[in-house]
Amino acid sequence: MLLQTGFIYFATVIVVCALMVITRKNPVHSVLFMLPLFFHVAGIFIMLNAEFVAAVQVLVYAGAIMVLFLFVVMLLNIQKERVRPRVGLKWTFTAPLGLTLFGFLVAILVRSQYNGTQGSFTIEAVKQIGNSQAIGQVLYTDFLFPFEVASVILLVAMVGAIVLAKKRLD
Amino acid sequence: MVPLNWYIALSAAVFCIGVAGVLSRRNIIIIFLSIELILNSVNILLVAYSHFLNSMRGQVFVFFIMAVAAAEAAIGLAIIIALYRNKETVLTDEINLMKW
Amino acid sequence: MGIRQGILLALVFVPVLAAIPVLLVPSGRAARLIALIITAFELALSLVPFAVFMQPRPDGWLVRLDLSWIPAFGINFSLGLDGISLLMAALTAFLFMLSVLVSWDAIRDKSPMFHFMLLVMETCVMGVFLSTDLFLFYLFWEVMLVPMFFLIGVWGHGRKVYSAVKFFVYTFTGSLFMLLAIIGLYVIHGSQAGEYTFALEALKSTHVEPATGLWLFAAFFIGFAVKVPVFPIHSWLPDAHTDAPTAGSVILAGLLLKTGAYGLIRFGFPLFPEASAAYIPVILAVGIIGVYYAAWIAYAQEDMKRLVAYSSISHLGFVVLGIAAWNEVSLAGSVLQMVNHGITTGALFIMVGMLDERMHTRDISAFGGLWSKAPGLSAFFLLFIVSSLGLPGLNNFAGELLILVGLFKEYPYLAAAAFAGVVFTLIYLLRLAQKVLFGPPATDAEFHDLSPREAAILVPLAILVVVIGLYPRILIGPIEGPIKALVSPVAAVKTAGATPQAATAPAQTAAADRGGTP
Amino acid sequence: MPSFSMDNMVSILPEMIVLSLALAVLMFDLALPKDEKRYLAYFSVAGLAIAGYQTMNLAGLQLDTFYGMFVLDGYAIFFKVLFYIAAAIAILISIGYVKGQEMDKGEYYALILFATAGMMVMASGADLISIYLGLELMALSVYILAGFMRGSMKSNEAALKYFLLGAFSSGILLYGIAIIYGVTGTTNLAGIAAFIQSGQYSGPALTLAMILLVAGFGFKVAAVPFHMWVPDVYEGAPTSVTAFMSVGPKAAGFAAFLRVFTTALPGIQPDWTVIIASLAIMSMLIGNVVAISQTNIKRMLAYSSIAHAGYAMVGFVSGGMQGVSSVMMYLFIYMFMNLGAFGMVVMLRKDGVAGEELKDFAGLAKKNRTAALLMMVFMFSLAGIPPTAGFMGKFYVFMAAIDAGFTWLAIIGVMMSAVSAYFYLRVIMYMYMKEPEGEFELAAPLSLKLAMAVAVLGVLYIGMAPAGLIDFARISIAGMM
Repeated sequence: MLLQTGFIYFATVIVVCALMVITRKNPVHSVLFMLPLFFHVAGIFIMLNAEFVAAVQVLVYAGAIMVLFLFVVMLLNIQKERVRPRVGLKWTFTAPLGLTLFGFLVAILVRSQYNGTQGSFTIEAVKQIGNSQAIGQVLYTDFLFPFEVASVILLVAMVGAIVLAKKRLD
Repeated sequence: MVPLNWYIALSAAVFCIGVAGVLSRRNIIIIFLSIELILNSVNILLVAYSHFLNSMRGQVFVFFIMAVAAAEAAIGLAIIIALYRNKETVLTDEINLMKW
Repeated sequence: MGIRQGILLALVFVPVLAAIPVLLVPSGRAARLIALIITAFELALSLVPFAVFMQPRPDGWLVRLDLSWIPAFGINFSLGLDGISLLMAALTAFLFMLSVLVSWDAIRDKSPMFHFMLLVMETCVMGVFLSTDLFLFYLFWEVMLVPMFFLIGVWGHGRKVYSAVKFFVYTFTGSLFMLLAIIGLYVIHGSQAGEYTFALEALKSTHVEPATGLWLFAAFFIGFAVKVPVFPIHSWLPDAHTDAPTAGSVILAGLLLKTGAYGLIRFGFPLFPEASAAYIPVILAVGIIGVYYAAWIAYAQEDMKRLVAYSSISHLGFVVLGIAAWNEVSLAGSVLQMVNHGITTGALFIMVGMLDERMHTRDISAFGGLWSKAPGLSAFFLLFIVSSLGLPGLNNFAGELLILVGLFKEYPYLAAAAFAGVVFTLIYLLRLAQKVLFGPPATDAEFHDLSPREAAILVPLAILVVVIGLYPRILIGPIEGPIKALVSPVAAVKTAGATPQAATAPAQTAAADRGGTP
Repeated sequence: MPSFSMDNMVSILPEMIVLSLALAVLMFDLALPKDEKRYLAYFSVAGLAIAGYQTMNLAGLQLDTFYGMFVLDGYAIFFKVLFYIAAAIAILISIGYVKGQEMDKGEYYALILFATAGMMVMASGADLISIYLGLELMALSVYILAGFMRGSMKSNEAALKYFLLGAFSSGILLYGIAIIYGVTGTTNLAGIAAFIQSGQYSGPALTLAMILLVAGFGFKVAAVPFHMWVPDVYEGAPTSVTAFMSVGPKAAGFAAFLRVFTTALPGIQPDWTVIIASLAIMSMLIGNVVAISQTNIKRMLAYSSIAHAGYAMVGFVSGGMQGVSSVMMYLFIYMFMNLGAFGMVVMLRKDGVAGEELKDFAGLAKKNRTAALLMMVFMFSLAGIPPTAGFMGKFYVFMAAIDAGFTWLAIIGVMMSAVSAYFYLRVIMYMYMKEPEGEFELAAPLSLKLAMAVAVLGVLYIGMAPAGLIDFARISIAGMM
């Protein structure tokens, strides 16, 4: 019962924040609404026994990505949206579209059976060694290759950010 | 115990909000944030499945998605800065995304 | 590979190989000279078989050449020469040499490229007439469009670009349907015989479901009919002919149109005996409509080139009738008429080109009284006109007579109607002759008679007109054997029950059986 | 848990070579003076040649490594060879162009190599996770390349548009992957196939996931209705980058698309056949019809690229040995002809500015016969007229379709080919049948000439003697089918 109440709290905050993010006129407000959303998603992760991912969520999303966003928004002095009628018109189309899509997704996903191959990481097993260790174990064995690719992706991001955003020297 | 379907519904809701945001907003930053919403909905879904399947795969995948999201944020914001240097607006009003 | 296969290979590839140096030489003069030498060599080469090997092999071919090309798809580089393709190859070589000659002075702009295109074209036309592998045939058939597109679009007159594109898009679309049908037949054959191949002989033995056959033949027929051209899909032809340079018109009328009729004889009917029998009423109808309609339009033309172009459609209508009747006599007539039309209409286009070079107009009303001003030119002009309208003793008479006789055997009323069409032809051609040659002179401008080069072009044509008219056996001899071989399987089907009446509505049948298509 | 064997290192040898090359380029960049960056390009091309040689040495191997994350098979090798050639030609095209556009930086070549590495991972990915990461590696590199012309507003906008829609589409792709993971309990392609085969799965979720995957991959291969980014991005991005991204990422997208659908999802083939067939039809229709009205040659080639994705998908739908090998061959051919066409656009400068409008080609034949001749060959090839490779590609694709019973798809494809002939011919018309206006300058350094020579020889050689390529494609997938 406690868990259900917790879920409902987290889910409500997430959905409300998400709606605020996409409806604010001022991008700074949108970015600020993103922050509680990230924390509450981390809360959901903890409910699902994924403590390590929850921690990374807070560190990477709330700590790094959002700060970057805020930094850029402030730096560039990005204005509010000006063209209201056009936006208003579009909502009348996308809001029903979003609702229909939601109904459609839920109808399909909830009605499906999830009896996929079960893994060996039962809650008890994970509790014994700890979530971080469990992730670490698979990350450097089963997922060694994607891990290496991810490191190259970060390198590319670094190179790209410098190439694109660096002030021209000449 | 919270049933899996609740998590699925939450994820679907965030996903749809993100899609609606991408399709209806014109401000680049907000479109970008909507894409982050979509990625978060995927993360919720993956962690939920991972929990109910007793598998670590989903959580590790979320880890990778976060890494990619960080890289995307860096590049996306760099592109926005480059654009800003040429033109002092970051509305997508003039940059029509859906033109064909 | 013996010397005979070597000749076959040389017929196809010498022009394209020679085309590369032609493109690279800096002066137009050298390009012309090389092109003339090569085309003359081709003509000589194409006449060799007449003298040396006219004894067919057991399978009916005079020479065969089979080389493996794309084994993964069962595509072979297969050439075959029999009487029919020999006649066409000789006609090709002859007309290309004339084309080089008529362009001698007329084409001064980008001459190397012009001759490059001409030689590439010769390879393609030769390839079309000699291929016995459907894929190879299609390849040449399609590539042929490219040089022609340039010949019209770069060196033409008037709305040349429009005409070139129209020509290309029409024929390209038609042939794409044929490509689909070729692939369809290939797949059906492969699934039946277990061996995937494009070889004509193998594909002939394919058993095609009747409904499927109707679709496949229709696609083939559209591909060929656009080139012939058959009545409702002919509208590219007047534009293309009118705007093409003289050499282009000669090749278009003399050869490109023939590739369509040749395709029907070599591939269309033999591959689908049942389906083609079912379509005969349709083909007869479009043939006879073509004869009348084109003759009627031709009468109203003021532009001589356009008039000759429409007369081509009318004449080709006869050829189509002869093919549709599909007996030994009519088919011999059709093949003969293909050669005759190539000679006569080619000659007419050349003469119109000569008039155009002198007066810079092709308007009939701008001419008159030529007989007195330039008797030599007028005599040739008159000869080719009367040849075209089928005067007994000249070449066209022999061909038309054979077609009519063959047609009469199968469809007497239609033969009568077609004969009346000849009278129509008489009217518009005599009008042309009367106005241009005999009427009152329209201008008193200077008008010089034939130059030696022009005479050298016209004399062989005139000789052929007379010789074939008097002694058509020299052409009928080589084609008798192959025609016999072509006629019997199809005729067997025709008599075996698929009477024309039973299949008068192929479209409905096909629609009803649509589920049966592959 | 299987132990870590030497096979792992052998299987990723090509990737390691290309990545080391990229890193080496980044480092040498620091040592080279500003005007000498072209040596990096030559170095990269040489490195790609070595990678190609090493890759061909691995041909015939079938290695499943990294705990089911990575596979080295004939299929992957075929695409890797394609990527090397595409990257090498694109680099050769770029050398002169980047100098003229002030994008002459070492990072340019490094990013092309990083993108190539990403594409290689996509072609070799045996797990949705590694495919996704390969896709992102490629996509991020190409986003940056699209915006590389920093001073140009158009290039910025192209990068931004590509980036936003690309990120959106990969979000959708991820949602599909997540659902597949939830339903089957794995992201391994073989595991997914085995689970579906076992019959434990029921419910429509898998179909939904498949649709989301189609959307994600459809974006990368530029299929309608996921094509909105293509015209603007192709037009706005630096031409040398457009050349690269019209062939490399498209081929890589198809490589992953085909592998995922044929190895992981054969169990629901009837479902995806319908969807991909309709995508193919829409792509051919819209791509070809809209291309007719374009006056900018880069935009025209963008729509043509959409249409060609449609043709390739006809082969995809046909499936089986014939279908898959026809798509592979088509992409290989498309690489040569499209790089060639874009290379000519790079070459042509008029009155000091880049000649990107159709009318800039007017009268080219009078000024430069060779350039006009090359462009003509590429246009004929794109239109599918023999004896060019484009004809062979289309022929094989349509043959596969008819063989598999999709005659109607082949008929639509053929009709659209006829339509496409018009706008390709129009370029030729402009070059040969119009009078030149203004001054042509052909910016053709030796490297660009070399690239064009390779492209035109590829187009003509494959057009006349395709047997080798067909066999290469067929042998490559023999183990997969």
